[in-house]
Amino acid sequence: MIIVNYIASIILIVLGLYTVCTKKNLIKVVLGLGIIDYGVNMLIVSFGFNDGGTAPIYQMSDLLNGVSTKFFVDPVPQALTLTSIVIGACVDAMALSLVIMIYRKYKTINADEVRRLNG
Amino acid sequence: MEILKSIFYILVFPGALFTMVAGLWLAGVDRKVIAKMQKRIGPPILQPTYDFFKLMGKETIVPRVANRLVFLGAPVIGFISLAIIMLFIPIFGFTAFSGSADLIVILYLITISGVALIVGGSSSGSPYAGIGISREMVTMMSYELPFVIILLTVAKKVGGADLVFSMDAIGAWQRANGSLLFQWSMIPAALAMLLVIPAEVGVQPFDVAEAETEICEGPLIEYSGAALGVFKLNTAMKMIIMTGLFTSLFLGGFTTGIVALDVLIFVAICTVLTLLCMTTIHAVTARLKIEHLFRFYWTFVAGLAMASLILVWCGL
Amino acid sequence: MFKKLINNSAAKSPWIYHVNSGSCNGCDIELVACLTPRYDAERFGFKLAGTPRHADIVVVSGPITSQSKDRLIRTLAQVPEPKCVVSIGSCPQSGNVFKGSYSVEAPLEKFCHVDVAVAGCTPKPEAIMEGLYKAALLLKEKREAMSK
Amino acid sequence: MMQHFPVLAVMLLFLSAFIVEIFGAKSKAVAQGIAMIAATVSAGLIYALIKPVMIDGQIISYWMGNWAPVEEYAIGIGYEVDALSLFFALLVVTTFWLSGLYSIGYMNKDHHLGHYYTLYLMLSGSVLGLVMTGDIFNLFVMVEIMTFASVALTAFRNFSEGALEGAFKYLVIGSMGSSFTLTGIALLYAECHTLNMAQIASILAGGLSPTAIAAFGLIIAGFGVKSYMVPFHTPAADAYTVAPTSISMIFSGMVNKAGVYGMIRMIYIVFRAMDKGTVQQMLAIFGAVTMFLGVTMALAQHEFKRLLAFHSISQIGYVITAVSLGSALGLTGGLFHAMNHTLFKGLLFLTAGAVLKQVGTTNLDKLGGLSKRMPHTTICFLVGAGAISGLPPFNGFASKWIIYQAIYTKAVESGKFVYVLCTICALVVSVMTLASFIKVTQAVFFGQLRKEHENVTEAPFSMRLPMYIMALLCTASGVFYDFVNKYLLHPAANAALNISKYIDAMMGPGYAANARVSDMSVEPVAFSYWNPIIWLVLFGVLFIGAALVILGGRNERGQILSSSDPSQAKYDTFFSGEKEMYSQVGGSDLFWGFKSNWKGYYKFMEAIHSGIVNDYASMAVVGTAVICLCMFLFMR
Repeated sequence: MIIVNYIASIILIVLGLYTVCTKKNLIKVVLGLGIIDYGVNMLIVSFGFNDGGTAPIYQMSDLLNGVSTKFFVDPVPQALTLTSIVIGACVDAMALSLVIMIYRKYKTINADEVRRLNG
Repeated sequence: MEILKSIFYILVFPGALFTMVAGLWLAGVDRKVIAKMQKRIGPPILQPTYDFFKLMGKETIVPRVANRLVFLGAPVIGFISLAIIMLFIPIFGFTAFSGSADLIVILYLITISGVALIVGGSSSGSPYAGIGISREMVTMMSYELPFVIILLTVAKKVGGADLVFSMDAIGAWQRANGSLLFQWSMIPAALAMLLVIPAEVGVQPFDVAEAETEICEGPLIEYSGAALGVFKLNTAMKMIIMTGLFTSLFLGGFTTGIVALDVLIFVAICTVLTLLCMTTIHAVTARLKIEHLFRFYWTFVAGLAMASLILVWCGL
Repeated sequence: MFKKLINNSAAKSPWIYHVNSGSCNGCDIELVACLTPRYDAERFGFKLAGTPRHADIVVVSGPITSQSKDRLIRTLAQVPEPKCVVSIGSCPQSGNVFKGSYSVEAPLEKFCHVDVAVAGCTPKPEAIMEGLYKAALLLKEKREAMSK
Repeated sequence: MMQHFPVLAVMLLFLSAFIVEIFGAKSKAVAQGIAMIAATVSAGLIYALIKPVMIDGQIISYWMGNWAPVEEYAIGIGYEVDALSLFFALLVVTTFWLSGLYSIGYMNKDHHLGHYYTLYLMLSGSVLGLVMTGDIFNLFVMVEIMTFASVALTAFRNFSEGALEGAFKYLVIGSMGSSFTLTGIALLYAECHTLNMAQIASILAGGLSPTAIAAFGLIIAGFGVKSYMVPFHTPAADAYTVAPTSISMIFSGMVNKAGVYGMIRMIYIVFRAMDKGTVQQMLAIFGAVTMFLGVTMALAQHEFKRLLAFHSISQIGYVITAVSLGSALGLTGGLFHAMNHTLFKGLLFLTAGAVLKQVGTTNLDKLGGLSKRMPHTTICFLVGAGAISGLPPFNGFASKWIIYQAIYTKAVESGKFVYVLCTICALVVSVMTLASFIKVTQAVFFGQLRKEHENVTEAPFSMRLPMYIMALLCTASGVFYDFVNKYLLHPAANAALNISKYIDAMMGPGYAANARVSDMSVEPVAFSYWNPIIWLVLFGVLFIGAALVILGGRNERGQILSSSDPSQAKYDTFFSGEKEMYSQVGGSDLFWGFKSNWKGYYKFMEAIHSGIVNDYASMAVVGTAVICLCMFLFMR
């Protein structure tokens, strides 16, 4: 039932985009970015999934025999996801710190009022 | 030897000296004929030449706020660019230099002469010059669109399947198939080009940039003496260059075989074109406003040129 | 060769800059009349310039009101040599009917050297033409003196 | 030995970023010293690669941890430097080296310089890594580091007006773009089960499946965000304006070039889609819209740096249009223009920075008459303005000249009228560019000096030196365009069009042939817009012209006169006889004659550039959707 994962991740991405595009609260915008990230991460992990697979761990005996009897999921997407999660966390941290600074300076976090650079 | 020939080309025949003399001739004819049209006796034909030499003998004052280098360098840059353009324009059979895609080079060299006027005027620091350069720039933007479309039309018409931006190829095509003006699909483009010429040179209805009665000659306000003389010379040279460009683009294609005779015919055609598209329009119209000028070029003239481009694109 | 050409050209293309220093406009109209087809000053190369930097001949009309005095002096200083100053009408010469007014500073000679003075209130266009032509010949002399 | 250079250059920058943070926090000089040494060594390493890669035609490949491909499957992260990568790497190292040099003088009044240099080195390293990596996920990681560093540097002067806001918008749009890229990469991995670009290219050579098309659309949109193509351009204008100028220069010189590089790498090498009509037309239209919108917005600006930012957007439009044509001529022109844009826009930003540093403002309404106070900056600015407006003999002319020809050739070849419109757009935009620089010239450098700026002085030499270098490069690459073409552009264009060598260098010889990768044979683009003899004799004409002006001065009194004595009325500017002090008129709104004809358009544009982050995000989403839809609907 891997298709559920795909649909769910697409829903997450669209939800995130919706949040970013419509919510005027800057913190909600940052949350939207986070949601997009989770959707994408979920998509990547799902790509590596094989039904019935196990962790990609070899035992010494397997290697010595030269054949692997194990059927495992693709490890690369998981590595990618880890990297991506770290990056996503960085984005959120940075964005939130910027929001705090903006609040100190502008006394508001309403996107309609944080628009001194325009035109 | 090759270098000597090039030096001759640049300094004397199609280059600086020829352009100067022919330009001053056209300017003189222009002033004489416009006087005749107004039932005046008018100045002698040599009047622009006298003006030029008189200006050479006057003091050249650099205003205190002006950047001396830019202020005095601008007219010279304009002069050089104009002297170079003439090398790329074939006089019927004769071309001094031919590069590939020299149409675009010509387009940009003409722009440089305008930029020289603008930067020079700008550097003089006068508020009148500020308004003048604004108008000059808007005028440039106005005629650039139709001018560009005309050049593309000619390139497409001449090139057919493969692209040609070269004056040489345009001449060769006209020698084989007759002048471009006699292709009926090119007539709107030729009309548009005739309307581009006065704006490029800056004569009466389109001389908003140098309106001497409203903004005291615009960019030229602080220029005096030799520098002003060079700018006046540049305007005269632009006359021969623009009419010459029209001649090469639309009326090329025949040659008598003798260069001297060709040049005479060339200058004669240029004179007729000057009378047609500059003197007559000058005599019968009043100065436009800058918004009107922009709208006129981007709708009417660009429309004419575009019509021609579409006709040519449809294979006519 | 060029020197002679330049000197000769000096008389042949005099450009005029017109300063109105409180004139009643009568002289100004007559000056413009010189450029009309009837008198056609352009056949001598006369041309109205828009700025003093281009001018050879500065034409002053009016009785030099105290408001315009500073401006007149500054404008005259900005004209490059060789230059001529021509006064038109009686006002710049004497103050005419305005003489004695608290706000009139005529005559013009107090502030600059006047090369040609055309009298009359107003002078005829023919007289103005004559004056301007004399100024043009003066220009050549000045240019020759400069180039020695 | 040679194959270690790329990775050493990148790692050195990252390593020294941390060293600066540890040792440079206290002392300004230490931080500057470490950063400059790292930048210089790194630049030297990249320059050392010119001979083998550009001239000898080698391709340098390097496997991290020596994880070479096993059974023809790439496992490790590979670095691969072909001529295309090196071309962009050269732009990158030149930019950050000059920016570092400029920072010494420019940033000396700022605090926390240690942090500044850390971020500066991170940004430099990430962009350098981005253009040289052969691994698509590594590409994404570098893009992300680049985004972080840029955002942090945008907000570096967080006390200044709008810095935080600009950074936040940049972060939102930038990380949306990164997410698109990551989604595209994920889809690509699902399709090919590898992350190595060379291997993906050979797998996709058989034809693009719907998954690959979706990935392509998303990745192009992602790099569109990084190169600030039109619907994604909004944060660029803000970020360039508020970032320190040395960083604005880096943004326009290398960060958006990274986006362009990504596009070229994806279109030409990974997906081999440059001969698909849909992609070509779509990107050409996007490029044309980008250049037009950028320049019209620039005409309306009242802020020097914001105006330059919109010009950056506009010039990238030229690059995208040229690159999208899929012809050798177009690619050459696009690469040349990308290089020229780095040079002249960097130069212009540096002059803007010099004005900001010396005068304290870049608002066009508050400046004027600086040419007497800052003559060197003025000349450098005029060179830059001439180059960006495409005036011969500067480099902008040479590249625009190729681009016009490339687009119009494409129009004639394909018979599509849309390319004709693109050509007209490109030519007219060039004049508008000129117009807006005339406005800056008038408003900042010429005109009347303001009273409060009487004591302004010329920028210090350490700030002028990068300007001189860039002005020199602008002129040199315009005059010796043949040389540039032969040694830089031709190898790079060749590398982009012939990929079997690229694949073989990475995956082992014969791999590309097995995968039936098709190559395009490339003739070197020969171009000459005039021959050198003219240049020689040009000086003759110059002499004559100068002589004409001097001719009037043959006697004692008819000479060129100038004076700085304020009591002499002769040297006042003429203002109808008024005193000079009354003649101050600002030049920032010079083109009302033009703008009054475009009222509706400008009203619409102001509504679009509202400054609200949600609007910008919506535009980015719509842009991405349009790109993906175009690809799905029309790509065969």
